[in-house]
Amino acid sequence: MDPDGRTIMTKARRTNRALPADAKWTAILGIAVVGIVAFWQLAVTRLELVPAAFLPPPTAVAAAFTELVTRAEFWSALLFSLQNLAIGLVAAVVVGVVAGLAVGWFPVLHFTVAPFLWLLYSTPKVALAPLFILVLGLGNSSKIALVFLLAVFPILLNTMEGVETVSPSLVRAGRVFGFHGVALGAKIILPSTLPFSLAGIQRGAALGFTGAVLGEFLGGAGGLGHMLERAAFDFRMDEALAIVLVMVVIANGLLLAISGARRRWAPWYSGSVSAVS
Amino acid sequence: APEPRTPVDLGQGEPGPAEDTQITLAIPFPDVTMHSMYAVGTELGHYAEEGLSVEVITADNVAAAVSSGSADVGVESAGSVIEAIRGGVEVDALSGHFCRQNFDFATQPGVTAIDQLNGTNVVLAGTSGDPAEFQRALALREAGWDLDSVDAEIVYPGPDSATWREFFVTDRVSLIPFYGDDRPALEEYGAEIIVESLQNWPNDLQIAGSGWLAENPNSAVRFLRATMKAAEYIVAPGAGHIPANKDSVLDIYEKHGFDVADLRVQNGPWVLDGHLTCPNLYFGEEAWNTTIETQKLQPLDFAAHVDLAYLERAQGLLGIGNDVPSELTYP
Amino acid sequence: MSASTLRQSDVPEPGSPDPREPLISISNLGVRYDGGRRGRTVVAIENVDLDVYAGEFLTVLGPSGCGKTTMMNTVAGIVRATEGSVRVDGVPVTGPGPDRAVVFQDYALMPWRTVAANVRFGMEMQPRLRDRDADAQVREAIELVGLRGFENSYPRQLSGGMQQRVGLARALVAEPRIMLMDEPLGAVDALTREVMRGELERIIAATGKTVMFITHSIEEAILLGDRVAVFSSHPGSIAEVLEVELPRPRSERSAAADPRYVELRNHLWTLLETDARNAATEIR
Amino acid sequence: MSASTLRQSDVPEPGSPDPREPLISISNLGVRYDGGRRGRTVVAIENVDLDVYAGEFLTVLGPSGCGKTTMMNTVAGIVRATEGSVRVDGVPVTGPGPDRAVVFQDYALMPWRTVAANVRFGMEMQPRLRDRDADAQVREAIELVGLRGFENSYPRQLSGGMQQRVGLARALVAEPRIMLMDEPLGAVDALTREVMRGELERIIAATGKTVMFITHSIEEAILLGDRVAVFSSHPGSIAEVLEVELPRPRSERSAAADPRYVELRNHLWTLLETDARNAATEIR
Amino acid sequence: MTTPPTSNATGLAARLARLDRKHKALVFGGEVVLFLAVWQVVVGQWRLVNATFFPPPLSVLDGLVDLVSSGTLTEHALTSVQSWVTGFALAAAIGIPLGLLMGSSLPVDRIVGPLAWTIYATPMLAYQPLSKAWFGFGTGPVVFLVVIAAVFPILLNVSAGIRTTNPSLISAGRVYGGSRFQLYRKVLLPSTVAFLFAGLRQAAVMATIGMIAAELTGSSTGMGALIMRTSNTYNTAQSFAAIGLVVLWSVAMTQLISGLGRWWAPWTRTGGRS
Ligand SMILES: Nc1ncnc2c1ncn2[C@@H]1O[C@H](COP(=O)(O)OP(=O)(O)OP(=O)(O)O)[C@@H](O)[C@H]1O
Ligand SMILES: Nc1ncnc2c1ncn2[C@@H]1O[C@H](COP(=O)(O)OP(=O)(O)OP(=O)(O)O)[C@@H](O)[C@H]1O
Ligand SMILES: [Mg+2]
Ligand SMILES: [Mg+2]
Repeated sequence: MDPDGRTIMTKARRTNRALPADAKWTAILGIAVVGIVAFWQLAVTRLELVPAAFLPPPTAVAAAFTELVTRAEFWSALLFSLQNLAIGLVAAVVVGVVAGLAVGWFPVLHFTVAPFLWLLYSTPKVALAPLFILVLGLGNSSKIALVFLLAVFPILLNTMEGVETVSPSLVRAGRVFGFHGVALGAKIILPSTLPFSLAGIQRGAALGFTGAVLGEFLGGAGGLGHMLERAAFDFRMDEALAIVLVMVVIANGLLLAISGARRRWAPWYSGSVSAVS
Repeated sequence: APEPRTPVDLGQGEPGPAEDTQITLAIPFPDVTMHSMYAVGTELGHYAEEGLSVEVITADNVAAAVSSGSADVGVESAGSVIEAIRGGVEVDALSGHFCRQNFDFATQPGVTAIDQLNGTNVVLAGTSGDPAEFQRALALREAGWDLDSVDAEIVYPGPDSATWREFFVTDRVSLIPFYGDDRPALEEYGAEIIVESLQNWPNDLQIAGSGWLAENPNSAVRFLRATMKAAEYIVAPGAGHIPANKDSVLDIYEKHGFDVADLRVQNGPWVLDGHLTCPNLYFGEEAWNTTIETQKLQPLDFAAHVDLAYLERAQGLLGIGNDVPSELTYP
Repeated sequence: MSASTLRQSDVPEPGSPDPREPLISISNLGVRYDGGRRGRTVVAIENVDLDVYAGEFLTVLGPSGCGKTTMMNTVAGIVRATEGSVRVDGVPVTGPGPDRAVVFQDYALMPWRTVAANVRFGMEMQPRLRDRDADAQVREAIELVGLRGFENSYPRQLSGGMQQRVGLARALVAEPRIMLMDEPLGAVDALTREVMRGELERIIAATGKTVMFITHSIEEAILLGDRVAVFSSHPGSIAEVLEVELPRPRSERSAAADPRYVELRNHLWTLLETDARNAATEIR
Repeated sequence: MSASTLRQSDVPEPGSPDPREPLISISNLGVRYDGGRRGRTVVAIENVDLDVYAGEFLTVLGPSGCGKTTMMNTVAGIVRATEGSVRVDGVPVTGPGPDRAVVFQDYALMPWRTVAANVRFGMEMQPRLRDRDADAQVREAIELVGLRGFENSYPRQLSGGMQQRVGLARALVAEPRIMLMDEPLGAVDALTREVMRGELERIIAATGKTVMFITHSIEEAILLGDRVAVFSSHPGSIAEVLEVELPRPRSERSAAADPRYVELRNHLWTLLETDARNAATEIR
Repeated sequence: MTTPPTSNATGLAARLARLDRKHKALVFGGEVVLFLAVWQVVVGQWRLVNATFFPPPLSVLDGLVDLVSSGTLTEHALTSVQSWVTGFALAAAIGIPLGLLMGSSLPVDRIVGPLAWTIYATPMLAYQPLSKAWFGFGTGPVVFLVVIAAVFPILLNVSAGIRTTNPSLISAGRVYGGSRFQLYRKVLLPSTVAFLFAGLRQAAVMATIGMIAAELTGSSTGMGALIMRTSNTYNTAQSFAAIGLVVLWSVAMTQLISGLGRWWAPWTRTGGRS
């Protein structure tokens, strides 16, 4: 007998696992997180594994965080970043999905454009920063552009790969019942690809947020990235970490929101889609 | 030889009427001394008197920000400006910004000879390729600390001296340059202060987009005049004297979001870094050539690329000349 | 043996269509697929001649991979003929059209649409149908296939047989003259199959469509068809067309006792046996 | 009707097993799956009693979802009984064992292994078999199922029927006493099915295994089985066990003429009809 | 009418679809040449963009020649390759076993999973100061960031691969006498190979990005440092040459991994497009 093998089997069978057990796991996860935070505190203050200047203990970060959220400056910076993120993301989603559908669907585009997309995707965009400033300036447009640029590739490439999985029989059904051109795209290709696009959007959103921060590092005078830069510049690591914490919360919030959207809008899709990262 | 530039004609007497101009000014990093003149100029109303309002932003690449029009005026190190101009980036050197630089270095406690640096990490600048690195190496060599003679790794911990200081006090690096505000922490740590000198260096320049300058000659002159007034307000009175405006300047910094608690308790003469600034924002051919020489740049003809008319006009309006800065030494 | 001949019957049955005016006329049809993995060309069907008459229920029987689906798809207009032609009412087929609807072997339902929305899909692109009371028509079709109460279910919540009925309803609301059905009962278990076969007969009788119905099963071909077209493989073409003279409604149990059924069944077995043996040892 | 009674036969046929010493003895078996989507507990089977005798070919017939696979998996030892017990040779089953091999409905071949390597999988983890000449045995099994020449093909290069035969060969090299076969012909078309059925009969006869064989098809249950166990659903349990007295080898065509075949068939139809009708309108 | 998606379609698309690897590479090569030519004309000839910030390909080539002939490139490239390979190997060494564990053990999945996603979603720059505090300067922090960047795609893909292993295969493995270890070796691992290589491919791209991000500050050698130094001194031709080499490296590594995947797991080769 192999009781463990059995767990593997039943678990693999049902990827959407049961809900009541969730409470238990959430509790265990909570305990794990508390454990990690406690270890962090001890490691810095007692064991002195790392100097507090580089990694302030959680208590210091928490203090910085509570101080941070009372500042009006923080909220306006957050709003500033989120605005750019929202605009850039919407653009990335629209362009990524539409272009992804087109490139995935039309073999001519697929063979001519796709390799370039992969090439562009693997270019370290950080290195092209001056080019950005030159072309787009330091206003919101360069930040939005960076959000867009970092977010669009996962979305586009995932959508593109998703299109390849569209069932040919659904396409045939669409054509038999009179759909062609844009209608076919809207009614068959897009919904079929949606789970893949959403997986891409999930990754794109997290990367896009990095893009917004990066854009604020490039220049300007607003946003969380700018606050982080100032904190890092004075080596106030507690505040810097508190800002990073906010960023992590936002990135994970986006992740959660999108997987919620995925469950809601693409409930028919239960399998796992691996996202291009 | 290339043709010298013909200076712009800025007329005589008062510049044209105030134009209600908004100036975006780019600095390379959000440091209190970088902000200083502009914060003071704004708070004391010097810019408003000229019909100007100045907004300070940071830019990863100031030359690109200025040449793209994202910023009207920028502060950039002299060497970078020369290279940018050589590369055809459309910026003009407007004036000096800091006319001196302090070359102060600390080593780990007990490190008093150059060969003790063997096999350690040393900091000369925040990022690779920062022109200050050459000047600092030169200053160290002149003081008998020739880094080329030892096997020390030069590392770049990031742009600000606060970071260098933290690496230093946690014994990650054995030698750092430092500024006035780092001194108390270093003394408490027991660091050896091996070199302390103040030299006349064309540290940073103010640059402006060529297009902007041609369109706003009056505003450029007015901007320089207001900035000089602000510089005058914070500039160091000389060795041994505490700046008279210390408290009001620190109030201004605080109002601009900087933490000045450490500076308030400092009582040195250089607390405001005023010794780095010349009230006439000096810039000239000598500074240009010094930069090319010390940074081992390819020669570039000053007269063909720089028009000092704006600076000299603003200096003239205040009744001061474009004099080479006087030698200042630490007490 | 020449194709499209009616065997065992010279006198058209009462109500049987006029043999001189076929609704679908396939002549000398050939389809090549080129450019598989290594650019290899596959001749899927060749020299197919077949006529289908208005109001007729024609079943197409043949082993796996012989080209049945390919032939049906050329009639539907979703695969292009590389040789010969398909005409519907004398007009050559150049693409899909509202006169022909398909019930797919794998259902081809949109997983993101409910049953009702899937059925509505059949009429969404047809201006002439859209203006009418779409909801009423959809409801009616769903009722006809016996899915009342499941309007808001998603396909994944239905059994295979139910999904196939959704596909049928979708084809019905398109109001085609011709229904092309590709092994609609292929994925259903034998017990459910019998039940669905009866329902299909009833629905088609109620709507009077012309049907081309593909199947793997000899029993099904006989029980459902007015005529049975038998495909042979390598390359696919029509081996024989047989008339089924059993009275309707037919059920497997009642038919089994009829000597004509048994004879027809044995004949079809003999026809297919060789092909079946080949198919069993051949790489797909 | 009590389960595991032999109907229409009091005198054991020559060569039929001794009813007093079953090889597999399932008694009062119940399986619950808990924690489905919303933690709902599914009672898959309940009160199942069934004996299988050494050397016997038992077919299990029942509608979709009634619990046939569940029962077989408890015998195989990959699903645990929540009630009652399964004994093989009097020893309670607690997990998989080398005396039982399974032919899976979905083949369960390793896509990364060639045919030969897949077959070898059946023996490579059994110490008692490893010492023998593995290659020769694998070759022999492949030959037995008629796949000579395909040793180095990958599963995806084979048709469904061929893949199923690889699964069969894999089970054979494991040298089990009991073969558990879960709808092995479910995915094969009707024509190929007939061919494979014959081969299966031949192979089993040649190796003398005890077989439990699940099917959806009444014909298949009769044609293959020494006895037929009929499942009913909600919750799954054995409704009846029938003895099949037709002479072997049996073929669909020859059997159809035998009145005993027709009678058995009709009886099974009647047994299943209600379940089939329910299944057709029920959410899976 | 749109072209039907059946493969009996004709025209350019179908012809392209039928090209073999070599010809596809040729088509792509042609496109790259065309792209470079347009870039050269737009920047070098028409001067639509300031060449200091966006040097034309021929200047970049000059820059490359300078870098090579002065010998600087070798030193930087070697350092980077060393950090990349070390970091990538470590990421694989951590990511694969942990992914396997995550895929096959519910508790590990439930605890490591959310933490992994959180760390994955955290912007890389948050780790910068920490990495230097722990590993000092030189290649230490670079390797650290490469690991951080590359480990999650591997980890998450491998665990997804394990979790989606066909349950029938696991049953088959158990029925034929597989012990727990044998199940891993003979069933779970092989069926995860396709996912593993997908993860490794993504990780190769991420590792490169992580490497550059780490090298931009810190030590004086490495491609990131080279990019930083050359762009700080307005040697943009050289800096673009360095960027180009980094991109080339990233593409070469993904291709290498794809090739390895095809060689190792021939059964995962898919037909049709891509
Ligand atoms: N898109 C395609 N590209 C290449 N070859 C194809 C394509 N579609 C079908 N074929 C080939 O054409 C032949 C006929 O296929 P088709 O699907 O028409 O057979 P079928 O009679 O419907 O089989 P089945 O009963 O299994 O559905 C087969 O050999 C098949 O492999
Ligand atoms: N792992 C599982 N978890 C929960 N419910 C299950 C599981 N496996 C099977 N069931 C349920 O148990 C019942 C019996 O399933 P089982 O697979 O044994 O039926 P079956 O007779 O083999 O059906 P089929 O003929 O369709 O293969 C069904 O209602 C099914 O939904
Ligand atoms: Mg077909
Ligand atoms: Mg089953």
